[in-house]
Amino acid sequence: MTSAPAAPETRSPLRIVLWAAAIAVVLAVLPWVLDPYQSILIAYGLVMAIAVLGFNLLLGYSGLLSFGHSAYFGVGAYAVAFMVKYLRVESMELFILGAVAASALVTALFGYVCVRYTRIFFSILTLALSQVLWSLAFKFFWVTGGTDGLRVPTPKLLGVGMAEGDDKIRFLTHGYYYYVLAVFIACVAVMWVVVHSPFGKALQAIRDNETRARFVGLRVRAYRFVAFLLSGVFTGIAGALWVPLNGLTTPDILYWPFSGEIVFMAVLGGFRNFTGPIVGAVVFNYLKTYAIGFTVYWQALLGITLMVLVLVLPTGIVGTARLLWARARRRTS
Amino acid sequence: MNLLETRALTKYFGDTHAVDRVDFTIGEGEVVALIGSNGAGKTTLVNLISGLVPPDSGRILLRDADVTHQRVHRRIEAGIARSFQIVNLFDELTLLDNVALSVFAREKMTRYFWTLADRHAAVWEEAHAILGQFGLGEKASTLAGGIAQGERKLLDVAVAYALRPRLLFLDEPTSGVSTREKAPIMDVISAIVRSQKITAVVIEHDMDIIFKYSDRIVVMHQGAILASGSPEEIRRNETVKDAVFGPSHA
Amino acid sequence: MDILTVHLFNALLYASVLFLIAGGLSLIYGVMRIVNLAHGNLFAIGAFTTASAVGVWFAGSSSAWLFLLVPIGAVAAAAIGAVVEPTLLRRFYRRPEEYQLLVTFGLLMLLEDLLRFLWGPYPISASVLFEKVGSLHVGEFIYPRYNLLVIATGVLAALFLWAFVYRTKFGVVLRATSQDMRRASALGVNVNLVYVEAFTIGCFMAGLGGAIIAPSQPAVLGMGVDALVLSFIVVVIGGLGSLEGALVGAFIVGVIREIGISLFPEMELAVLYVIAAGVLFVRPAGLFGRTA
Amino acid sequence: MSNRPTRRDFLSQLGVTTAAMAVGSVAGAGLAGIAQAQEKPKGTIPDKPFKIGHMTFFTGAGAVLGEPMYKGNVLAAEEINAQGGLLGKRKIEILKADEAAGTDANTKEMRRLKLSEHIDMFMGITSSGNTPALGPVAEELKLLTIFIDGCTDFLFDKAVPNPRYIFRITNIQSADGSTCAVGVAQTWPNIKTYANIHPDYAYGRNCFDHFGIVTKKLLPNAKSVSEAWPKLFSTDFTPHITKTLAAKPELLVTSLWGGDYVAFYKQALQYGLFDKMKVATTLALGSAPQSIGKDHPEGVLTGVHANYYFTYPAGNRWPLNKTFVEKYKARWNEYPNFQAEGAYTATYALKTALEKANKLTGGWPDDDAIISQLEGMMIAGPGGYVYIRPDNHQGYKDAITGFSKNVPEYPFPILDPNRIITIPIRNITAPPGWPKGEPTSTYTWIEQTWPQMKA
Repeated sequence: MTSAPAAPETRSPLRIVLWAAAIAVVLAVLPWVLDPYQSILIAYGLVMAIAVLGFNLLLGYSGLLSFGHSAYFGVGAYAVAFMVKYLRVESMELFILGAVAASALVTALFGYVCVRYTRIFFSILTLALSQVLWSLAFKFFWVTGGTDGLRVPTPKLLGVGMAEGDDKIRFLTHGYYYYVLAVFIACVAVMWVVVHSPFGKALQAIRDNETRARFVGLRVRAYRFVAFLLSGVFTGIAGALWVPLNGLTTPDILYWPFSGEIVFMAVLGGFRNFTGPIVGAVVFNYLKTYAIGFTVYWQALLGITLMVLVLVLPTGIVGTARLLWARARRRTS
Repeated sequence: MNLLETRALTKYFGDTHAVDRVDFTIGEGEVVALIGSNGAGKTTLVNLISGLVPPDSGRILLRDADVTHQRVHRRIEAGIARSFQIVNLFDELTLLDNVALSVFAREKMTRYFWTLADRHAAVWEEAHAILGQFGLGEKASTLAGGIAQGERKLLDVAVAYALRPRLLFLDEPTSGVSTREKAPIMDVISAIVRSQKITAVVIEHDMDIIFKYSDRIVVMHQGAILASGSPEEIRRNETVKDAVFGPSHA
Repeated sequence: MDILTVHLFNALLYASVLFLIAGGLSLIYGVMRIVNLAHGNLFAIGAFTTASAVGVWFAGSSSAWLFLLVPIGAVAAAAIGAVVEPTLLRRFYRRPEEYQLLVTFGLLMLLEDLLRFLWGPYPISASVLFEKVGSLHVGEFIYPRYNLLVIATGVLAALFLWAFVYRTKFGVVLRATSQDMRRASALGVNVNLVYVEAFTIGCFMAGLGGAIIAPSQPAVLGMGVDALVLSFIVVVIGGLGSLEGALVGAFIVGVIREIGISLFPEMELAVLYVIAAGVLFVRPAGLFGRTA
Repeated sequence: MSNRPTRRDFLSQLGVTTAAMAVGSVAGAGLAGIAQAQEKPKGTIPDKPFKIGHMTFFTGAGAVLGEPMYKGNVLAAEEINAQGGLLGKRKIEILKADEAAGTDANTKEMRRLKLSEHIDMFMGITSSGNTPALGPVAEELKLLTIFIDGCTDFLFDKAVPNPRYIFRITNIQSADGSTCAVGVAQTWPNIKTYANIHPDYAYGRNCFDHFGIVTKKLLPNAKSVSEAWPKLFSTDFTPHITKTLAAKPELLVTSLWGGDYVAFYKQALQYGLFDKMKVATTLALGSAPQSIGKDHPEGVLTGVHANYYFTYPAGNRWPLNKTFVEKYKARWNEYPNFQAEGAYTATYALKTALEKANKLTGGWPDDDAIISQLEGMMIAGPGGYVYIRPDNHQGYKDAITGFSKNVPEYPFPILDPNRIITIPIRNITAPPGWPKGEPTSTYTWIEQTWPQMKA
C-alpha cells in the first residue's frame, strides 16, 4: 500500500451489531418498497457480495490477488446444475451443501498448487487453472451442455416449493430474496468472525510480512491454503445461490473476464475494509446494469471507471468515504 | 549441558565461505555477544540456526536434539526465536496485535478461525504486559508502521520475546538508532533477558554495549570463529584486535 | 505422409501467431515485471487495422502495395504501446502488482470498446491477399501459400528477436535492466527509455501477430480476449518472462491443438488446457520459468 | 410404409419436389394474410406506444445472420405505424438488445426489458443456445414472445413443453438437418462416406443428429468418417479443414453459419476442399445474401435454415414475396434473409391476432386473447403459408433448400432457381401428440416410423 496506514477499526462490538441489524432491516424491507426488478438486482448484488467477500479474504486479508475466482463461482453453479440434472435434487439446502463440497474439492486442488507462489505468479496461476475448468465446461457438451449451459428450475426452499401457478417473479423477489438475504447475513457473520479471529490476524500478519510471520512460528503456506479454501467455498456458495436467480448456468461465468469483474467489485468497494467488497458488489451490479442501458460502449465506461479508481481512489468507495468522514469530523471537533 | 551446539556448520554463497565449519556452543542461561566485521558471517550463522537459510553441511543440535533440517515453526516450538537487523514487523497491525500474534502463535491458537480474537482476554493481557515491559504500553493501538525507529527496534525484540523462547537471537538490536538511544534500548532488553533467564545471543558492533551486557564474547572472522571468551579476555586478545578492529585500531 | 506435412504446417502456423503474441507478453514481463492483460487487444488492433487497410481503405490497389500494407497493424499496435506505457503504466511500477493487473484490465475493457467504436460491430476480412497468393501442392493435398508466409514471419520474428536481444547493444541494456533495474539505472541506463522501447516492441509483436493473420481470418470483436488466454497458456507452459519458453510453449500448443482437433474432436481445446494444468501441477513455474 | 419402398418412391411420398412449383393453396378458417385491409377497431384503444423488445446479434460474427431479423421487424412496424399503428392507434416502438452479450446477460436483459422498460412483447433471438434459456424466463415473466429463430427442437420438447406466452415463427431446427439429408439423398444417392464440421453448440449437435438419422434411413451405406466441432464464432478452421481432407470423404456436411461460414469457405477454397468433395450445408445462404461472395463455389447444397430464400417463391407466382423483397430492398438497400422474412411475418401475425381478438371482444385485447388467436393461425407470409401449431406454438412452413449458383443479376450467389428443393414440413417433423423424445421428438419419430431403404 502506498497510503499511510490508517487508524485501525476500534468501534465497539455493540455498535457494529446495531449498524448491521439496521442494514439488515432495510434490506428486508426493500422488496416491499421497490419494484420487482430492483429487488432482483439487489438479490444479484447480495449474491455477488458473498463471492467478493470470499475473494477478499485472499486479496484484502492475505495479500493474494486471485484472477481465477470465476472457477469457484462456476463450480458452485455447475454443482447445482449437475445435482438437478443427474440427481434430480430440488432442495436449495442440498444445493448449497453440494456447492460447498464441490468448491472445497476444487479449491483444495488448485490451492495446493497456487499457494506455493505469491504476487504475479499467484495471479497468473489462478487464472490459468480457472481456464481449465472453463474449457471443460465449454467442450464437454454432453455433460455440461456446452455453451448452451444447463437450466436450473425453481428450487425448494426449506422443503417448500413454489406453489403451483405461483408467479416466479414473486418467488424471486420475496421467497428467494429472503433466502439469499439470510445466507448473505450468515456469510457476512462468518466472514466477520474469520477475519477477526486469531486466524484472521495471522493472515494479515502474513500479508504484511511473510518472513516475520514465519519467525513467529506460522506455517505460511498452510495458512494461505486454508484462506484459499475458505475463499473458494464462499465464492462457491455464491455460485450456488446465483443459479436459481439466473435460471441457468453457462461457461460465461467460468471465463476469466468474470474473475476480472470480481476483482473490480472488490477494488470498487475498497479491499482494505471489511464492508468494501459488499458495497462494491452491490454498486458494481447497478453500475454495470445501468451502463449497459446507457450506452453500447458500457465496457469502455467500466474500464475507464476502473482505471480512474486505481489511479485516484485506490481505497475504493468505503475507504474514501471513511477518509472524508474522518476529515469532516476532525474539522467539526 | 549445552543448550545449543553447532558442528562444522557450513554455508557458501557462491565462492564466499559465509560460514565455514563453525563449532559454536552456548550454555543454558548465557548471554553471548557475537562480534566481527561486516561479512564475518554473524548474521548468516544466526540465519542458519534460526532456519531462515538451510546449511550446506554440518549439524545444529538443540539440547542434543538435531534440528538441522527442521522447519522454522518446529524450531520456534523448540524455543528458538530471533529478532531482525532490519526491522521486520507487521506494519499494518497495531503494536498490540504484533505482540498478541506471537502469543496466539505460541499458544497454537492462530488456527482458530471460529472465535473472535478479542475474546481471548488472557492473550491480550499478556500482550499488554509485554508491551509494558518494553515501555511501549502507551502506543499499544498505534500501527507498527507509524512509530519511531527506536520503538520499532524494541517492538521487534518484543515480538520475538512474546514467543517465550529459551534461546533468543538478537540481530543488532540497536542498529539504525542514534547513539543516545542505544543504551536505553539495551537496558530494557537486558533487564528482561536477565530477569527471565533467557539464553541470548546478541550481534552487535558497539563495543561499549558488548562489554557491558554480555557474559561471553564470540568473535567471528571470515566465516570462522576466531576467539571466544569473557569480555576481559577478548579485550586483551591481539589477534582479535587486528582482525576485528583493524591493525590501526587503538 | 503428405497429410502429416499439412498437419505440421498447421501446427507451425498456429505456433507462429501464438509466439508473436505470447513472446511480446513475455518480453514485456521480462523487462518490466508487469503482465499486461490488455495484450490480447493489441493483437486485435493489429488484425483490425490491417484488415481494414487491405480490405477496405485501400481495397483494389495493386497486390504488391497491399502486401506492403500488412505490417501497418503492427505499427498501429506499437504506436498505442508507445503512448500507453509512459502515460498510464509508468505510474504503476512502484505500486503493488494488483494495481498493475487492474489497470491493464481496465485498459482491456476500454480497448475492446475502442475497437467496436472504430471498426463497428461486424467482422472485417482482408482475404484478397490470402486468395492472391494461391496454394501449392503438398503431394496430393494443396496448401495455402499465405499460411507459409505466416510461418516464415513467425520464424523470422523469432530469429530477429534472438539476434536483437543477444547480439545488439540495446539487447545488452535490455537484459541488464531486466536483471537489475536499479543497477542498470546507476550505470547510466535511461530506464524509462528502455521501458518504453521494450513495451513498444512487445506491442509490435502482438500487433504483427494480428496483422499477419488478417488476410486469412476475419478480424472479430472478442478475438483479443481469446488470444490472451491462449498466450497465457503458452507462457504458463514455457515460463513467464522467457522468450525461449514462449517459443517452445507456442510450438507445444500448436502441436497439441492440431492433435486435439484431429484425434479428440469432442475435446479439442480442452486437451490444451488439461495439458497446461498438468505442467502447472508438475512445474508451476513453467518449463523455462524463473519465479521470484 | 412397412414393406421397404425404393428411395425414389419414398422421396416422392415425402412430397419432395425439385424446381419451383406454385405454393400449395391451403384453405382454412385461420387463414390470414399480411396485406389485408384494415377494418375500424371496436371499442376504445389506448394510444400509448406498443413496446417490442427485440434481441438479436447486432455485433460479431452472428450479426450477418441475425441483424436482418431486426430489419424485418422494423420494416413491418413502420408499415403498420404508417397506417396509424396497431388497431389504428398504438404505434410500435422497438427496443434493441444485443444477443452477443452472452446467454446469462441475455436472460438478465430480458428481465430488465419487461420489469424496467415494461415492454409489451418480446421478439427476436438467433442462437438456438438462447431460446431454451430465454423461453422459461419469458414464461416466468408472463411476457408475450415470438421467437424469430433460435429454432432448437429442445425449446418446445423440453425447456418449455407446454408454452403459454412464447411462440416461434421459423421452422423447427430438426428440419434443417433432415432437409439437408433429403437433399443429399436425392442429389447424390451414391454417397458412401461423409465428414462433419459443426459449430460446437445446440444447433451443430442438432444438425449432426438429424442429418445422421435421416441419412441412415435413406442412404444406409453412407458412413460418417470424420467429425470436427469448432467453437461457435471461430475464425480459424485450418485444422478442421485438414482433418476433413485427411479423412477423404465424398461429402462434407456442415452447419457453420454467418461469419463462421464465410471464414470457413474462404479458407476451404485455398485448401481445395470444394474440388475434392461434395459439400452440403444447412445454413450457408441463410445469412444476409450479400455476405457471401461470388468466389463461393457453385453447386454446393446451400441450406437456408429450411425456411426461405428471397428469390423463392418467384414474384409472378407469389406477389407477397415480390412486394416484400422490393420494400425491404428500398428500406435497407440489401436483400432479406429468412430471419428478415420471419420477423416481418411475425409482426403481421401479431397485427392479425390483435385485429381478430378485437373483433370478438372490443377494446385492446389482453395477452390471453392474443394468444388464443395466434394458436392455430395460418398466415400467408412472403415465403408462403405459415401455420402456428396450437399444441407447441411452433410455426411450420414448407422446408426449402437448393444449390448455390452465380447469376448476373446479383453480386452474390443465389439458390439456383431451377433446382430448388421443397418438402412439406409435416412430412419431416413429428406430428402433434408424438411423445417427447431424446435427442428430439422428431428424431425418435423418424427413427421409429420411417422405412429403412435397402442398401
